[in-house]
Amino acid sequence: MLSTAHQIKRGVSFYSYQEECFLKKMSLEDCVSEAATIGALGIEIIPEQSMTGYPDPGEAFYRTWGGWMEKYGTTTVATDLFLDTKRYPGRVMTLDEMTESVRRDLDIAKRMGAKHVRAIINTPPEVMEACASYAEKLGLKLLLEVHAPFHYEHPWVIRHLEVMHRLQSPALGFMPDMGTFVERFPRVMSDRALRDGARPHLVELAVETYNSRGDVHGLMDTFNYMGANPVEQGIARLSTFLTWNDPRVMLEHMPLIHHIQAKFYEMTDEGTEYSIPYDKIIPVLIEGGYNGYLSSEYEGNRHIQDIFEVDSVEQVRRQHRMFERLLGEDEGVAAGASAQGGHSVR
Amino acid sequence: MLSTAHQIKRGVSFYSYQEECFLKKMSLEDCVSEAATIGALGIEIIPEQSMTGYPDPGEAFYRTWGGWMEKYGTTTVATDLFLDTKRYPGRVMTLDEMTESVRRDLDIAKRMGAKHVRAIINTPPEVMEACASYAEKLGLKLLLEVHAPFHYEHPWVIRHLEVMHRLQSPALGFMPDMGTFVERFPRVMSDRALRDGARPHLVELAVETYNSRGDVHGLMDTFNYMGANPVEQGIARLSTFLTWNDPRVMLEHMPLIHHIQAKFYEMTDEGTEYSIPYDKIIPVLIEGGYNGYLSSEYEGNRHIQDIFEVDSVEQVRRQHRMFERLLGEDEGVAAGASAQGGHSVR
Amino acid sequence: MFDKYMIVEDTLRNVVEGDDVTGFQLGVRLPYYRGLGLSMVEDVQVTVDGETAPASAVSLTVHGNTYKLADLPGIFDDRWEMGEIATVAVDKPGGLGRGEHSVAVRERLRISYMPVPGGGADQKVLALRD
Amino acid sequence: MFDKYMIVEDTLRNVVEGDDVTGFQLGVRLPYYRGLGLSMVEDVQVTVDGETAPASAVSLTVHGNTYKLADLPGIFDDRWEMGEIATVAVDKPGGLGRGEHSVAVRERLRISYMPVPGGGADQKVLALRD
Ligand SMILES: [Mn+2]
Ligand SMILES: [Mn+2]
Repeated sequence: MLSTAHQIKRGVSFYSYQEECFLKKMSLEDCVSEAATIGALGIEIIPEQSMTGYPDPGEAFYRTWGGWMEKYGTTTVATDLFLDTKRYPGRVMTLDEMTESVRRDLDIAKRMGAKHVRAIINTPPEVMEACASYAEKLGLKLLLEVHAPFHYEHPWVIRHLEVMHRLQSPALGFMPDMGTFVERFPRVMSDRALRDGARPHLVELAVETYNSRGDVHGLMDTFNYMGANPVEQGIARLSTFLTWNDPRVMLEHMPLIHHIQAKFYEMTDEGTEYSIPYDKIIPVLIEGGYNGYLSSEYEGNRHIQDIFEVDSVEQVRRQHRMFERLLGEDEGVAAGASAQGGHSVR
Repeated sequence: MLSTAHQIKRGVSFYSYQEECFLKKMSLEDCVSEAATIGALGIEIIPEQSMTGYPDPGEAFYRTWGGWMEKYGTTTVATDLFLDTKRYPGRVMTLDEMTESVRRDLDIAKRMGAKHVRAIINTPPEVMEACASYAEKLGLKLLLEVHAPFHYEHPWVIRHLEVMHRLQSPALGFMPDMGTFVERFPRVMSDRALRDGARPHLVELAVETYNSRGDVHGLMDTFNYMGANPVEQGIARLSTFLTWNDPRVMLEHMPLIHHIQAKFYEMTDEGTEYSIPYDKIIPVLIEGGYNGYLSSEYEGNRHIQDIFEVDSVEQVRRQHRMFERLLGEDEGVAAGASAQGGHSVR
Repeated sequence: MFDKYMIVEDTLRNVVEGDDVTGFQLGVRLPYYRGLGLSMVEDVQVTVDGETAPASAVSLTVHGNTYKLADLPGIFDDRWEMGEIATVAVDKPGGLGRGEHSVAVRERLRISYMPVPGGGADQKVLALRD
Repeated sequence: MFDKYMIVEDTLRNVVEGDDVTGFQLGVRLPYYRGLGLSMVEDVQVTVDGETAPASAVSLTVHGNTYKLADLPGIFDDRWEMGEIATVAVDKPGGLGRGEHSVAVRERLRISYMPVPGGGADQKVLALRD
């Protein structure tokens, strides 16, 4: 059995299946079915991606969705909202317009049966504040996704923290994206740069600088002075979008963390993520008493689609086998018992 | 007398008088004369700024220059070279062309009687290597200017360090610009942004983020999401060009440091630099046994010229009164003795 | 992220009105992992055999609704779905000649969380279909 | 850094050749703290009363040497000195009318240590001198 008790559950964001959905190789129901098959019973969905006719998909959509949840034994854990502040040409939305946009997405989340709503990083703290009581009334939590290169001491996130601490609303919090914990440069990105025409010594310099926690912001000038081509400049810029933080930074904010986006770029044949150390992340979540979902977010497709057939399903399956191992679920199975209630399908 | 013995000397780079020279309010001889007047006997000059007809000013120029040095009791300490790698449209200079350009500037330095040559930051390490023995033959040191946001762990500077450590040439080294030690956001820059239309709360956010060693690279997205205008975006970008480092980082590299550009933005009425803590810098230089020049580099003009009459001469004079204090020269004067050989004019 | 899927294979056709060939059309997708309101589709630039269509000659059809490119900034109640094959049509009397054509499409999208314009580009050789 | 000094006051004049007014000229400086080889002066754009002169109509004179704007990229043996008042001349049959004109100058410079083009812009109202 588990050496450390925990209540962490497994789920999947349909962001993960974007390649197959884009190409119509998987239907929305296929996604639900696949998630259930691997015991990823918490579903995260991006309405603007998966909901034809967003924001008004019609009554039938919601009925069908609810039916699938029942049929497959899954739960809608989270919906991801966008905030199109630049929707109107030549001007930025007013606070009222932004608030209205977020409330409409909260309504959609409610109708889908979700508990958590991802607020995209450009959502202003003033909008979070203006929507807190509305979310609370709906029984929803509006959670700012902290996505690389953002972090908890970033000036923008500091402004959000100020609002969360001042309001003390149960409806506001964070949804950390594990892409903030990239310990080494993702191989799928550096390999792609090489295929696209970056020279090996420049790719190595970017990778080494990143991996040794060097001054990645200094790479742009360095590459410029070294006569870098556009692909090489791209890899230098990319290295400033990736971040490594000690996962323990989450502990201080754990009371505000209610959902985790388990970003990954490459599950290797050995069953580990090449760049993001989940073996360091999950113990921290357990230590912090996190009791929400680990929601798979596969983002490797765009880096390999030039030469490989993307297989998001297999990648997500591998990540969940890793989760089972790190969460101690496989021990439960070995002992002939279900480690997590309801996870009979694996 | 001095509590700590040292051999640090005072000088001025004519970069400091750029406003008056640009507007022909000061001649080149005026600059020499002014430097001598304040006991800044080490002269640093930018040939491409001050030498009409560069790179071939004619024999008379060199004779006149030498005559001034004799007449005013000054010494040519350093010349500053540029490397126009993009001189030819559509392509970057070859290594041979870059080497030739640097050698020509070394020849000019030699004819002006200088000992040190500033290599501008974009000079590739390969070019430093290719010019080392030539510089050594001429009795010159070719010194890479380490200017903000560069520093000794910057990927570009690491490449230079590799060459310097491998070659062990007495002709290669560094010329640190004290603009790498900006402890607080220069007031002349934030005030200018306000005059140009930046809103106070955004300027304050940039200043506070910088001063508290926050994530200045995170300001661009933050400002973008806050609806920043171009001037405000400019102040965010500026905050990533400024750097604070502990001046003690120079100690490790002291054997390679032969000249100091004493950058400053504003000497206040109280006689201190508003943003750069020379009271912390100079003790480090003394501790490290630095025996070269502190060469004034006034760079405040561009930030105040919209509303103030720029007075570079007064600003440099103030910086030198500060240097005298921090170098203990005023104690020497108080005791009726000259603290520094030859500095009778003050 | 989906640039390589922007131009849809086997979709290049001439547009016929009555007896006249008035232009050509092809199927295109967004290079983006979600759908986008049409007011944020800033440009769909079509270049065939090196010749870029003037914006005034371009229209876009999503799920049966056709818009002139110039009108997109004002469309707030329709969107281009994720992965949806829209039809981009170009007015060009006489249309395209038979055989293969080098087709390039560049889309510029206004994505609010990005500091710079988003979008993508694709290039393929397509044979004209009947 | 010296943008505000780019356009030199009191220098706007018509250019007369024989009996004809063939254009106008004014004095301009670099907005830069050093001189620059002419091959790195990428553009000197002159706009008077809202009308931008075509590049083909512009020439630049530094210390007595006159170059067409289009020829600058190939000039490796001459430079524009720091603070030097160069003359920018614009071909325009009939020149400018008497009185005040709104003059804008934009210079683009290729500075090797900078990742993006350098240069600057200035705008002043100048009265036409005889
Ligand atoms: Mn995410
Ligand atoms: Mn300097």
